[in-house]
Amino acid sequence: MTNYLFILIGTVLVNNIVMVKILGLCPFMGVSKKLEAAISMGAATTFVLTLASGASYLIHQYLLGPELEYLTTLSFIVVIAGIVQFTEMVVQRTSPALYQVLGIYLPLITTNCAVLGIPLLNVQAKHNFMESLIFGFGGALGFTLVMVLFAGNRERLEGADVPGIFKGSAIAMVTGGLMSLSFMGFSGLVK
Amino acid sequence: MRTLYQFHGGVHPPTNKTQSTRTPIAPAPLPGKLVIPFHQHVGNMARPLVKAGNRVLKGQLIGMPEDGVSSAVHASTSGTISAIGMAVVAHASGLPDLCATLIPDGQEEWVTHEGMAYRTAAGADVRLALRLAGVVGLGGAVFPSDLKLRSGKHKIKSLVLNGAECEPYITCDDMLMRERAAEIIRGAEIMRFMLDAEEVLIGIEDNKPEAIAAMQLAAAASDDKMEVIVVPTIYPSGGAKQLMRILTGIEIAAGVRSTEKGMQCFNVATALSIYRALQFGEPLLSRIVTVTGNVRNAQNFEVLIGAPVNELVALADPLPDTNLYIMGGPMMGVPLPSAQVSVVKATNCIIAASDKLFPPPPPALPCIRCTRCAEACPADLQPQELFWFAQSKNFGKAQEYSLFDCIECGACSYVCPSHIPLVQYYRFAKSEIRALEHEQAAADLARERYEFRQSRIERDKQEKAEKLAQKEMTALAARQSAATPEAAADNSAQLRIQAAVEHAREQAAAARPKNIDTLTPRQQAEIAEIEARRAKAREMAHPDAGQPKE
Amino acid sequence: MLTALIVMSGIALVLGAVLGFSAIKFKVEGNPLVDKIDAILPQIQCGQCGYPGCRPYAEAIAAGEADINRCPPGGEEGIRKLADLLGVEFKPFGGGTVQKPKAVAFIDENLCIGCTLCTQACPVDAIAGAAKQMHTIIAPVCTGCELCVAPCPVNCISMVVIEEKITTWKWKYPVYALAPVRRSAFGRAPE
Amino acid sequence: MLLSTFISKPDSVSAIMLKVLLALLPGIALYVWYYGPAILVSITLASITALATEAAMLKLRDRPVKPFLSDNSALLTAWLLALSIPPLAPWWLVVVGTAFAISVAKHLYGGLGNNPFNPAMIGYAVLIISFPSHMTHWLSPHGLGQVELSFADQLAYIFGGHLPSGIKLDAVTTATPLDTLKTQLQLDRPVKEILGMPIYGALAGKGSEMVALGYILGGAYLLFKRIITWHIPAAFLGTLLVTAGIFHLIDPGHYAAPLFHLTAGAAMLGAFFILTDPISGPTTPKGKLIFAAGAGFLTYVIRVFGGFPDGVAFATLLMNICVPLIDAYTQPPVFGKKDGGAK
Repeated sequence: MTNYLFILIGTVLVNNIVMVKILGLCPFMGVSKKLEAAISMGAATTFVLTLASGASYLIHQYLLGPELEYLTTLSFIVVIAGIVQFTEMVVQRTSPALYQVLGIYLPLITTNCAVLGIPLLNVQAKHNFMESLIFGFGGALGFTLVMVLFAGNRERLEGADVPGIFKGSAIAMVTGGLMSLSFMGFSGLVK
Repeated sequence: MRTLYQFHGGVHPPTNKTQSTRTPIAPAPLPGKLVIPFHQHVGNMARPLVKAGNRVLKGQLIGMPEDGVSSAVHASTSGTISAIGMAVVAHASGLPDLCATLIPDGQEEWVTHEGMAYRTAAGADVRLALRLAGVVGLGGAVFPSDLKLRSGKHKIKSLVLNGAECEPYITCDDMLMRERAAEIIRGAEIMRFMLDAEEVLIGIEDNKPEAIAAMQLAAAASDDKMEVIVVPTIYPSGGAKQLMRILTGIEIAAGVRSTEKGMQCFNVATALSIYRALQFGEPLLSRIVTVTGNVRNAQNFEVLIGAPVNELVALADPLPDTNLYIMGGPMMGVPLPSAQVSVVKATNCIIAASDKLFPPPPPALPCIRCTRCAEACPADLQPQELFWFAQSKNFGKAQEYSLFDCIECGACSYVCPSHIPLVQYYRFAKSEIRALEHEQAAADLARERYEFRQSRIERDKQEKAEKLAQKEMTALAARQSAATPEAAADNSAQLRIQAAVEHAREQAAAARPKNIDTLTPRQQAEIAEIEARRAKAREMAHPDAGQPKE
Repeated sequence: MLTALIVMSGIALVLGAVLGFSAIKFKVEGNPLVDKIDAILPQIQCGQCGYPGCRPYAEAIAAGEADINRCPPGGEEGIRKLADLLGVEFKPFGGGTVQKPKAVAFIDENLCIGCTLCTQACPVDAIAGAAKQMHTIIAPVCTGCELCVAPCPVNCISMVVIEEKITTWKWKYPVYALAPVRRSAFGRAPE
Repeated sequence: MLLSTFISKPDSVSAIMLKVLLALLPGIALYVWYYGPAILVSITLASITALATEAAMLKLRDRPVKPFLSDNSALLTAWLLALSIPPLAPWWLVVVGTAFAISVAKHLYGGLGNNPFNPAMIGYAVLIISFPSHMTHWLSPHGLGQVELSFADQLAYIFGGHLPSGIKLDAVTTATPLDTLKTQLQLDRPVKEILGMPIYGALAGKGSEMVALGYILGGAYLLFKRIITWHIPAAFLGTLLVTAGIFHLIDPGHYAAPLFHLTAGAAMLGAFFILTDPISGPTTPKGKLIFAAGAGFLTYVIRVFGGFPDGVAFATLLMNICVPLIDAYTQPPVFGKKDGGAK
C-alpha cells in the first residue's frame, strides 16, 4: 500500500511529468491561457492517460511479449490514438461546452508526449498492472495540478506590465521554468 | 443606549470643518445672471417650457419632468430668460448641456403658490406636488425624492435621516441642522407619514455637538417617534448604506432597494425642502453651499440654483494662488471644468484648491498588493484586484469581483501608499462596461430587426411566387374553360384593367401625404415649399428629365 | 513477422470496431459554434467583411474559411473575443479595413425624392418612408453600416458621427503618471 | 486633470520598504555579533548589484529610473538574498544570485508589483541548484571554528578565493545545524545525541537561534507598524510547530523538537520577512492563512524528508505558484452579500 502511495506522491510532485520530466509541454503552453480550459484539459488527459496506461500494460504484457518488444512504441501510439478518438466523441456528445472549451486541443492529446511517455516509462520501470494504473493516474494528476496552477498564474500575468518582447508565450516559458525550479525543491523526497 | 454597528473599513481623514462653521449661514446676494441646467437630477432631462425672451417669476416651472425618473426645474428668481442653449455645466466631463440663462430683475416676484394638506390628500397627488416642486436628494445623489416616498409593497420600519456628513470640509448639513432643526423635523414628520414608518432615526456624527443638541431639542418636541443617534466619526459613515448599517446593523447589497429591508434614507436638507414644498408650495430654488478651502472667510451660503460659482466664491475671498475649484468634498468631489459653471442642486460644497492645500500627489507607482485599500474599503471589496483588472481592461473579471458594488468613496485612494488614482480606474471601468452593455443591446436589437427583415423578404418572395402561380393557374383554367376565344380575351382584358386600377389606387394611397387635415396655413405653406425644393432637387439629380428634348 | 502483422492488425481491428460503434452511438448534429460567433459579431450587417451579413460571416469563420480580423465595426475587442472563443492568436485588422468613429445615417429631407432605394438597402429597417415620400432615419436603430449611402440617387444621405454628450460621456483611462502630476489650471485664472 | 481623491495619507512604497529594511537590522546586528562582519560585505555587494541591475533593467524597459530606484524594493530583495546565503560565499555568487533575482524574477514580469515569485527566493533557489557546494559552507559561530579568520582574510577569500596558507575551508566553516542534523540522522544517531554537538545551542544552532530572535524583534516592529498582518507569521509558525510536534511525538529519537524547527534555519526570516512579501503573496485574510500554512507544512517536509538543507525558499516559491488560485477562491463576501448579512 505504501508502495502505491509513494508512486502517487512521486509522480504527482517529485517526478512531476511536466515540471521535472519536461514532457507534455505542448498542452502545458497551449491550453493554459484560461483556467477553465486548463481544468478541462487536465480532466480529459487524466481520463486518457489512466486508460492508456492500463491498456498499454495489457498489450505489452500479453500481446507483445519479449519477442515483439520492438512493436511497443508503435502499438502504444495506435492504442492512444484510438482512446483519444473515443474520448473526443464521448466528450462531444456528453458535454458540448467542454468540447467547445477544449477545441482543437482534444485531438492533440494524441500527440501529447506525456501520454506516450508514461506507458513507456511503465514498461521501463517494469510496473505491474496496478502500479501502471497508479503511475498513469498520478502522472496525469501531476499534469493537471501543474496545468491549473500555471493557468492561474497566466491569467494574472495578463495584467502585468511585461516588457513587449516577453509578452505572451515568452513570459509563459519563463514562468514555466521558474515553476520547474520551484518543483526541484521536492527532489530527494521519495527515493 | 442604542447598540450601534460598524461597517468594515473606513478612514479618518482630517475633517477641516471648523473653518466654515464660525459664522451662520448667509444668504448670497442676487447674482447678475443665473444659468439653470435642465438636467440637475438623476434620470431624464426636464423638458424646457420657456423660450428666450420670456419673463418668468420666482418659482415658475421652466422645465417639465419627463416620463419616469425625472424632476422639475424652476426659475430661481424673477427676471427674463435671455437664452436657452448649451452651456458648460458642473460635471466632470466639462461638456455642455442644455441650460436656461436667466437675467434677474431684482424684484424677487413670486409666482402664486400655496401649501397643500398632505395628510388628507392622496399619496399620488402629494408625490406629484413634490415632483413638480423639483425636490431631489440634496446629499449629492440628486435622486427625485417623490420616487423614494412610495412605501410600495414593503413595510417601512425605519426612516433614516442622514445628518452624518462625513466628508471633510463640508458643513452645509451641520449648519442647516443647527439653524433650522425644527423645519427639518417637520419634513421628517411628513416623510414618516407618507412612508408609514414606525420610527425616525437621525444619524449625526459625534463631531457636530451643536447640531446634535439642536436636533435633539427639535425631535423631542415632535409627536412622532424620533431618535437622534450620535455615530462615531469615520469616513464614509454618511454613505446611505453605511449609515443604515451603523444604525440598524442591516446591510443593503448593491442593486437591492433599501425598502426591501424596511428602510428608507434621506438627507436632512432634503427633509427641509420637502417641508417647504408641501407646507408653503415653495419649489426647490436654493440650497446651502459650503465655500471653503483656500479662502479667507470660509462660510456657508444659501445660494440660488444657477448662480455662477465664481461669484459665489468671491464672497468667501479666495486666496490668489487658487487654481482649481472642486465641487463636493476632497474625497469624492469632482474638479469643476471652469469657474463660470453654475451651482446646481447637487452642489453641497465648493472647495477652492491650491497646490499648497492639496499638494499634487507624488508619481503613482505600481500596486504592491499591500491590501491597505481592502482594509479601508467600506463595501468589503478587494480594491487591489479591481485595480489589477481595470488597469488591464479585463472588464469581465472586474465585474466578477463586484466592481459595481463600489461606491467610489475614495477610501482606497486615500490610503494607497503607491498613490494610484484607484477610484479613477473604477469609474473608467464602470463607464466602459456600461457602454459595452449598451452596444451589446444595440447589436441584439439589430440582429432581431435584421432577422425579421430577412424573414419578411422571404415571405414576400414566397407570396409573390404563390400569386404568380395562382395567376398562371387561373389563366390556364380560363384558357381551358373558355369556350370561345373572344370570351377568354375579354376575361383577361378585364383582369388586366382591374389590376391596373388597383395599382393606381395603391399608388395614390401611397403618395398622398398624411396628416394634412388639420394643418395651419403656415404649415401648408411649408409643405408647398418643401415640395418645390424637392422638385428642384429632382431636377438637379436628373438634369435632362425636365429639359425639353432637342 | 507474421505474429507482428497479426497483432497489429488485431489491435487496429478492435479499435476500428470500437470507434465505429461509438461514432454511431455518440453522433452529434449541428454546429453551436456559429451561434457563439454570431453573438460576438456586432450585427451591423454592413458586409465590410465580404460576406452578405453577420451570420454568413460567422458561418464562414466556423468553417475555417474566413479570418477573424475582418469585422471593423467589432473593433479589436471583437477580434480578441473571437480569438478567445476559437483558441487562436489575436490578429490586427487585415485587408485595409479601418475602424471609423460610430455614426448614424442622416437624410437631408430637403433633397430626398422618396425613391425607397435606401429603405431597400437598409438591413435593419431603420429608414421610415414610402414611395415618393421623404424618408427619415430612425436614429436609435441605425447601425451606421453606410449601406444606404451608395444607392441614393440624389446623394442626400450622409453619415453623422455621434458626438459625446453628458449622458454618453465615459471616464477616461487614468494616465499612469510616473512624472509628478501637474494640475491643469482652467482657462482663466479665478477672479 | 486630477480627478480622484484630493487628499491622501502621508505614506509611500519607499517608506514601507524602508521600515522593513529597518526591521532587519536587529537580526543583522546579532548576525555580525556571532559570525563576524563578513555578512556586511555580502549585503553591500548584493545591494550594489541589485541597484545596478534595477537601473539597467529600467533603462532597457524605458521606464523612469528615479522613482523605482528609490522605492527600496530592490534593496530589500538584495538584503533578504544576502541573509539567505553563506556569508563567506565568493563575491560572484552574490552577484549572480542578485542579478538573476532582479532581472529575471522581477523585471521580466514588469518590475515592482508584477512579479509572481519572491525574487530573493528565486535567486536563492538558482544558487543552491547551480552551486550547491558553495552554498553549504557556512561560517562557524565565534569560538566554534578550529581557526578564526580575520576580517582581512575573509575579504581576501570572498574576493580572491584564497585562504591564508595552511588553513582549509573546512576548518573555518561548518554545515548549518539543520544540515548537520540531517546528515547525522542518516548515520543512525539519535536526535538527542546530535543536538549535544557543540554547534547546537539552547534551541537550535548556536548563534543562529539568537539571530532568529533578532528577526522576531524586527517582525514585532513590522506588526506594530501594521506593515504586515498577523495572519502569515501565525499560520506559518503554527503549522510548522504542529507538524514538527506531531512527528516529534511519533518518534522523538528521529524527529527534532518543534521549537528546534521554529528557530532553526530561515524559519523566522521566512515568517516575518519572506512570506510576508505582499507582491508575491495572497491578499485576502483567509488566503494568507492558507498560503502560510501550506508554506509551513512544505518547509517541514522538504527540511526533514527532502534533499535540501532548508525548505523555506522552496516552500515559498511553491506556494507563490498557488497564489492566484488561493486569491480567486478566498474572496470575502462583499457588503450586503454576506451569509446572514442582515445583522
